[in-house]
Amino acid sequence: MKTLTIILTDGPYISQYADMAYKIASRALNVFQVNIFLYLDAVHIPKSGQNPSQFKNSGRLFQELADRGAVVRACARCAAARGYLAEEDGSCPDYLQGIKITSLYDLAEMLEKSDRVIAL
Amino acid sequence: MKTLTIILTDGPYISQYADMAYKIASRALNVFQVNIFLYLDAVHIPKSGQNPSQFKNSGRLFQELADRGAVVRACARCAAARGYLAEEDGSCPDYLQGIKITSLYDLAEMLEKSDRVIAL
Amino acid sequence: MANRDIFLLTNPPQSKRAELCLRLMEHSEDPVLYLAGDGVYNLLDEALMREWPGKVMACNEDLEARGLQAGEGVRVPEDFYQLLVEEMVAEGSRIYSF
Amino acid sequence: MANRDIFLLTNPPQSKRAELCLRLMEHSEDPVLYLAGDGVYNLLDEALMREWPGKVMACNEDLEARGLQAGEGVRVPEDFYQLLVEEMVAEGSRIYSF
Amino acid sequence: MRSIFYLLDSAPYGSEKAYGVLNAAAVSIKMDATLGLYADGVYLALAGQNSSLLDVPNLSDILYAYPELRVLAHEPSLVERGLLSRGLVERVELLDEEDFVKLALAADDLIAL
Amino acid sequence: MRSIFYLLDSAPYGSEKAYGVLNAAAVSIKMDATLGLYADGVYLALAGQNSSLLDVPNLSDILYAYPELRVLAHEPSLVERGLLSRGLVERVELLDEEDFVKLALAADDLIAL
Repeated sequence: MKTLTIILTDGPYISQYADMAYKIASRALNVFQVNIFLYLDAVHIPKSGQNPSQFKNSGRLFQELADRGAVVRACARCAAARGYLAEEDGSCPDYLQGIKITSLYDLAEMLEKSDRVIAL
Repeated sequence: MKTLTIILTDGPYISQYADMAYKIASRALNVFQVNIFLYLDAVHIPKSGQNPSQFKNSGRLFQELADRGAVVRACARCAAARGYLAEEDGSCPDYLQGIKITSLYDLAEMLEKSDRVIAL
Repeated sequence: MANRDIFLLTNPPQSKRAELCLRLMEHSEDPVLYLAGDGVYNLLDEALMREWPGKVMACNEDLEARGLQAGEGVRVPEDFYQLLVEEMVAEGSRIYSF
Repeated sequence: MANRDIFLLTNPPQSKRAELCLRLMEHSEDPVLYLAGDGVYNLLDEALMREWPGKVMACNEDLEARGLQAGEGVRVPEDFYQLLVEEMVAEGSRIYSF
Repeated sequence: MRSIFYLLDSAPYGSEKAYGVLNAAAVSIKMDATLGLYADGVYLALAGQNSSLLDVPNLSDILYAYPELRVLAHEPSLVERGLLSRGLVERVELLDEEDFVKLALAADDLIAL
Repeated sequence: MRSIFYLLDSAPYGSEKAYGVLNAAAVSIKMDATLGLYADGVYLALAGQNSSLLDVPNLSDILYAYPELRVLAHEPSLVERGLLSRGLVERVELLDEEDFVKLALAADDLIAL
């Protein structure tokens, strides 16, 4: 199976990119191994407790992708700066389950093993 | 005393605007009543637990402004969408002390009573 | 479909990203342009669209939200993202996103 | 200093914000331009800076970070933001930020 | 009465900016509030928006919901984007460069988010 | 070896994008990594950056810290911004439109953050 990596840099709601990434990833999961790397402001996407009144809940969409087998990882430097601190296993008490915080070196590894890369 | 209102729309670290707003507000507090309205992604600024390794801690800068008398308020719709839920008194367990969540109508009230307005 | 270059454009006309995307397309041997998000505003440039007959796909929900219609030669697939994924998984394809 | 229009520009040249800022300045009777953040890149347009002798202030820390120097006629105050606040508090001044 | 000129210069739907500016303008209608569409902001003037499939609020409906809000569009921005020949939201007044700039300068506050 | 072309099209310091792109390129040097400066990204090529007063990392120092990284600048973007006559970071290779576009297309992945 080919691997697709999606890199995101925007947080939820501020732009359409989180929604677009969800739409791509949810279809890609049928034919690709899907990695999603949350970089810069995108580390806000997995925050728990999101309650948008007019938009789809981005956090839940990404949790669904993780549940379906996508590897969703957030940049440790960006996350720590923004107040998301990782436990030893990369999980974060502020994050929805299944999405972990990891070093930027993991992005390089994802890229090395990817057949297709999309930055949104 | 004149009143200055600063409106922010970017989160911390992603741009220089939070820092600039701090620099303006910290000097303005000597001669203005200062209001700061955190809108869209700027509702991330007061998140507790920020630990940037290479930048100044934005959360702490804004808490300092609040301690010095600035009225710092975050938009309720934007905050709820992003996972910051307000208690009845507008405080938020995820937020640094002294910064409250409020309705967008409070922005209109701030503007009505302001002598100068800066959007960054 | 071998060696197809897929250009996913999500930025409006006149943006630096849209300009670069279109210039890269001109250097590609087998390009296809996927317009989503604010990228669908590029459909307003009808001359541009005529340059790439049958090579432009537009995302229906993004078109409708913005009050746009696709002109001649532009395809509006029922499931834009499904088609995008199918093209991406094809052997030899490349994806460029702007 | 009465009725002074203060233009705080934080966007680089060629941006829509910078363009609009400069056009508004031309319609102002007593403008002063404060360049901070990426706005200091506007100093590279020396012809533009010569149009507003003594009317342009640039933020020192933003200049130095970006490897820029202020040319003739551009003031680099020791505390840019202190001066900005002093101008803002003056009776009759207005602030426009881009 | 305090007058506020809200400047929108980014395209609707792709970012939350347009929705944010519209909401801010909507709560400001007790003041003398104007919304100025400029650069990519003029795309908001396109008629026939239907955001139900995208599952987000219809932004042109917000314009109709607040008739107190004056809505201006910068005509040169419309021309540059090929919008002048298109159907436009009726609420929108077209202004040339000179008038647009003058109104933006004349308000007590100019707010570009 | 996988080749990656990182495109930077926003100005350094005003946003975190430049820092983000540089860090991503830095961790990619085991692959064949190129950083392409385009549009406002070419401001990163200005010599003499000193960010100590701004209290943020010096971004041009990062270019020197990773000599494995190939750094290209799009010459027309430099010209448009009046930078061609300025002192530039020595690490940066200038490329014309044609060569810049060809290299961007040739890499296995083009990443514009």
